[in-house]
Amino acid sequence: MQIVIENLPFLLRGAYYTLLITVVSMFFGLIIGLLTAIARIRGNRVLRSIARGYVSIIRGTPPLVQIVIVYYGLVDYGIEFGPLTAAYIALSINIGAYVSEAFRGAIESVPKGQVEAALATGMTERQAMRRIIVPQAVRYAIPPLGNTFVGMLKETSLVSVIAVTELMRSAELLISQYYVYMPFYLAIAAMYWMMSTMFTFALHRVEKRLSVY
Amino acid sequence: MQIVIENLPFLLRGAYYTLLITVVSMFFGLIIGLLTAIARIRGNRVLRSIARGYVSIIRGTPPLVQIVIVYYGLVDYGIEFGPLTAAYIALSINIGAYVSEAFRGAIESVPKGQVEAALATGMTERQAMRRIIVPQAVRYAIPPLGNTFVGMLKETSLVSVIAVTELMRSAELLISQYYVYMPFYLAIAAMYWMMSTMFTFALHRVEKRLSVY
Amino acid sequence: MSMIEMKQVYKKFGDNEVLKDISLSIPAHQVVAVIGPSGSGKSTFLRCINGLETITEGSISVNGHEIHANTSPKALKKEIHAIRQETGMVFQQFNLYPHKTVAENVMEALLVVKKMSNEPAYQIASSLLAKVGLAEKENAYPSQLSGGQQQRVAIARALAMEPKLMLFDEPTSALDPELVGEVLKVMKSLAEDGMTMVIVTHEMKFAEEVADRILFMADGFIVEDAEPQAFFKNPQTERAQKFLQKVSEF
Amino acid sequence: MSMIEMKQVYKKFGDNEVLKDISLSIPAHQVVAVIGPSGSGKSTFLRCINGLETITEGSISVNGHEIHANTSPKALKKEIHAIRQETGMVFQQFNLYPHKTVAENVMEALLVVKKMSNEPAYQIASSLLAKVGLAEKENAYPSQLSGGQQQRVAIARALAMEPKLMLFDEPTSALDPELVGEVLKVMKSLAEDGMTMVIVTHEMKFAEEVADRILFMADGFIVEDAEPQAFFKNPQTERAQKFLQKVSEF
Amino acid sequence: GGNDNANQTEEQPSNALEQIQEEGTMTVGIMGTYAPYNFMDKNKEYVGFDVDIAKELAERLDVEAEFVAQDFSGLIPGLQKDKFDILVSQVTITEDRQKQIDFTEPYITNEVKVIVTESNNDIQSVEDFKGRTIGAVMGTNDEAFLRNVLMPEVGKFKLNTYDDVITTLKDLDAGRIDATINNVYALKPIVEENGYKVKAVGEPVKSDQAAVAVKKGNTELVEALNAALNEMKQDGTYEEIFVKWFDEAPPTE
Ligand SMILES: Nc1ncnc2c1ncn2[C@@H]1O[C@H](COP(=O)(O)OP(=O)(O)OP(=O)(O)O)[C@@H](O)[C@H]1O
Ligand SMILES: Nc1ncnc2c1ncn2[C@@H]1O[C@H](COP(=O)(O)OP(=O)(O)OP(=O)(O)O)[C@@H](O)[C@H]1O
Ligand SMILES: [Mg+2]
Ligand SMILES: [Mg+2]
Repeated sequence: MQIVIENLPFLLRGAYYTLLITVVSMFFGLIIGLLTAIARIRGNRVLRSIARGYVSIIRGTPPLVQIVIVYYGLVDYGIEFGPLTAAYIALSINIGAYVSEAFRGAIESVPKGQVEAALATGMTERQAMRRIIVPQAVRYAIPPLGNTFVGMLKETSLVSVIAVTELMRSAELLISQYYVYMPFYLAIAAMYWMMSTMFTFALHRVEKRLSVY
Repeated sequence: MQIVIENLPFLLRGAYYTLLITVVSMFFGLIIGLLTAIARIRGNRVLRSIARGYVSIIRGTPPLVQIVIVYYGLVDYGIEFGPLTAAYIALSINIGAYVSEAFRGAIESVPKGQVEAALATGMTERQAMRRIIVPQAVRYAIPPLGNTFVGMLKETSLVSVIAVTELMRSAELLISQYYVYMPFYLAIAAMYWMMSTMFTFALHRVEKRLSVY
Repeated sequence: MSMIEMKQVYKKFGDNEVLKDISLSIPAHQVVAVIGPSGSGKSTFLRCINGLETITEGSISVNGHEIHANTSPKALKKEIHAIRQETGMVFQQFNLYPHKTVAENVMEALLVVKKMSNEPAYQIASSLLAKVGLAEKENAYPSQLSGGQQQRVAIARALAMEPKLMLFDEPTSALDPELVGEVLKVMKSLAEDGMTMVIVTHEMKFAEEVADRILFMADGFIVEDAEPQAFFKNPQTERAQKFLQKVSEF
Repeated sequence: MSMIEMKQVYKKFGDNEVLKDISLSIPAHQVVAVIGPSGSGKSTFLRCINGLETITEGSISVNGHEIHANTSPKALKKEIHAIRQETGMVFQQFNLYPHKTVAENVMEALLVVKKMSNEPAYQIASSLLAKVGLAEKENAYPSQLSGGQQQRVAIARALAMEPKLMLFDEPTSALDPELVGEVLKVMKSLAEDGMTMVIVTHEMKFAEEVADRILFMADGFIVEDAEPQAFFKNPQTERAQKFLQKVSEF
Repeated sequence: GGNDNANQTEEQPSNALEQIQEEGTMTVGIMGTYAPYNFMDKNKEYVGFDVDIAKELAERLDVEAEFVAQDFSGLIPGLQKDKFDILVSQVTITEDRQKQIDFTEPYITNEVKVIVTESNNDIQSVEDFKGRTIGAVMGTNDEAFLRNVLMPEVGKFKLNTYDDVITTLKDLDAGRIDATINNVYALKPIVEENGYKVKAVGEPVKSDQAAVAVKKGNTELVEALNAALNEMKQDGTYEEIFVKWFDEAPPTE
């Protein structure tokens, strides 16, 4: 316990990176995911195949490999990022695939009559999508997005492979210093749990507010 | 390429463990998750709180820590498992939390009229649950369960911490032996992707078959 | 002996009082039609009878099984279970089990509640399906049937438990107009066979022709309780007059 | 000039031929009621008119905008867009936007399609809501309204674009019987104002009273096309006779 | 990374050594979790035998050492993709690795011995491994050695692999494995800290030579590093560092 308290600032710094990477990747992942979902539902054949391939490959392969490829693999093509940037890019692309599935499900659960009503008043498909479908889908999408976000919180630990000291890695550094692991593991478990609980709670409130209607 | 082919048997052995652990943990996770979901929906106050706490803690903390606690932490209390057994236990408990959310969503999407119809014919709540609700919920639950399963396929890599050489670890062993990483990473990415694609495909067929009605 | 006996029944949802001071007695073999505006408490009235809703005050007895507002949860469970064994219910939305065939829908309660074995349960299902005119649909799934056919299966399913009382909650209002007749015909024949029935309906002509008694509900009260002839020709309250006029407007 | 002109229209879903050889002409200001059994193709007929379904053969022209079965996708899109600008549609399930208030529902197309600014769009919405008797519900959400109120909002929403033609697909069949009247009243007043209307309905009395012309559909064909008086008193085909009998059975 | 703008500079330095010296910093890749070689101290600074060696090397090249710690799996690609200039993280010299990277002369020889619990007298050497359960830290040479060399030699035994030495020893202490082999230097602080009742027995199983790893083809850098290492050994600095971390004098060669 004592050692945990002594090293709290160090752990908190790790938690900060974990949160930072999660939030930034989630932000871009949301954009990528929404576009992908729309491409899959409304896109032409080519777009649909690309979107499907993207989702299948990203969800089917380990994020660690994706991170390594973005950070190290792209160097051969003259594309080089700093570790944090690489983490954002790799994880945004990763999250995007999951987000797109969440949005796709959500968009498909908006009753078909809603598009038809919009089309019947003269809106184009694109206008109906933007004004009528997506705003409703966002609400349906919140629970699965919450899952994705909470999952990502823990998945960020993979970026330690590219020299970002997030929460998990902080604990490992301390463990190898003190040769005891349980207090540190319990401490970071508690921190992860607090972060996800806080987040879940916040999301719950957003969901409540969105369901005034 | 050459090196990958040379070491294919070794990688396949890793893939075998990945698949084995995933399937076994998924099996027990399904049982745990179903019971938890029922506890959350139909249980009394105490059961509901326990179930909610379980889901919150397990989903909120890193699986790595869970694995470590099951394997190392319990030894202090005289409870000892082999590495594979510990992996099964930790991951089943982990999966169970996700599965329970999938089932809960699925059970809640079975129209309320279905229970009422069953109750009105004289069934008890339990009978209605078992005969009417759960069989229908299973179908709704398939897509989110597919996600959980595919995610677990990659999450198994964490069990390398307790001396199980699954696919990711096999690659890392080879990488540290040969000091080349790309061919191995690409090879295991392909293997993970094949496993999840095969699985997704199989699930799709099950879903189709279940929707005869 | 009366089949249903209600004494000063009140039902609240939170602060919302939905049933107010309902007292009545329905003798066996009577066919009662419950009509009234939307939200007046008709469904709730029906659902209190077989315990799908628990009452807040008063008492209900069904064929001798009595529920009070303050019955202990355990005893309540037992009484409700007993009531449901003798009561069949048919819902507006049919609520057939989509994952089971038509025959399985009818057999289900026999297998699970009565613990019958397959063969005799099937015999019962088969003859009931013939009775509602669906002998040849035994192996179809509900999704393959028209609404009218689905509702007839729902009736057969309720009849399988040999109920002494049948409750209907707007059994035809989710149906295409052309299909309404086939369901009403089945209900009429049940009435002729002497089944005790409580029917919430908007089919005024059917109520007038088939029911022995009309309950008109508004705002949670039973506002009128009369014979069909009397009610439709000569409604006593302004509320009922207004309702009947609106319904027949076009 | 006729508002709608259909020539040998066919519509298939896969192998299922749902509309067969439909040819007709509907002049401006005519009120047409479409009736017929379930699955006969009434909704499909209506949806082909404003391009929610594309026809398989033949041609449709609405107020001069013409669609052929073989119109190129690009031209089709343009024509359908033009048709929809001049056509309002009201659905059985209302399909109001649940995340927008009543006023916003009515304003939406004005803002998005006509690119109006907020103020004038609100003026239009406001006066239309007054017209359908819902002036005081402007800021409510659809979920806070009764079915009849929701359907009147849907009508106001369709009217906002100042359509020359209104299509109604069973606008009252999801409503409580007591609420049907208020919607029919609004429709009647539209008819009296000279709006061209095509109404799929099961309200025979309404059809008889308000429509100038009855189309009876069965099996994808228009089996009868007559004046209401003639049709209801004296249906020519056996199919129509059977239908009318069933619908009036109780 | 150390060479971030390597590709962009107009007059490219002709080799890695010049480039490092031009920049004035040398980026050193370490695991950061391997005491007493390289790990983080209470001040959150990287310390250890490897770290001191690297600092000393940097000083002799007239540059600053900048340490980047990351998971072992990231070290190799990092070196190859110029994210690091050198690795000083107990990288042992093997034939396979020599095909991919260049090594300096070894700067330490680690003896690997059989480790058992204090009460265990059944296992005296690797010859006794047959049929037992043996632990090793995965990804290390020890594991490869056990699997590829020893197993065929002494007969089949069960191999459990671990993420780090701590957990390996914990399992040994708990009796889940019968023995492990390990670098004796690495073992010492862990055993002392946790009070594990274990001991090293018999002759060294093997000895591994660790060297500074450099990207393939950087001959000038390797030579400069070799020169610096030699100097350190000559003037006593090396011995000083060795004694500081291992409490004993380096073995004479
Ligand atoms: N489960 C519930 N929780 C809260 N309020 C309810 C519930 N069920 C019904 N109510 C309310 O009770 C009142 C009566 O509802 P009920 O469904 O009994 O009316 P009804 O006469 O059957 O109407 P309808 O003709 O529309 O079916 C309504 O105000 C309704 O909102
Ligand atoms: N999108 C579709 N895909 C395939 N078949 C369809 C589709 N829409 C309608 N159909 C089929 O076309 C036929 C006519 O349907 P339609 O909805 O036009 O009938 P309707 O006369 O409006 O019936 P109802 O009174 O039940 O609304 C039916 O057999 C129906 O199953
Ligand atoms: Mg009701
Ligand atoms: Mg229709």
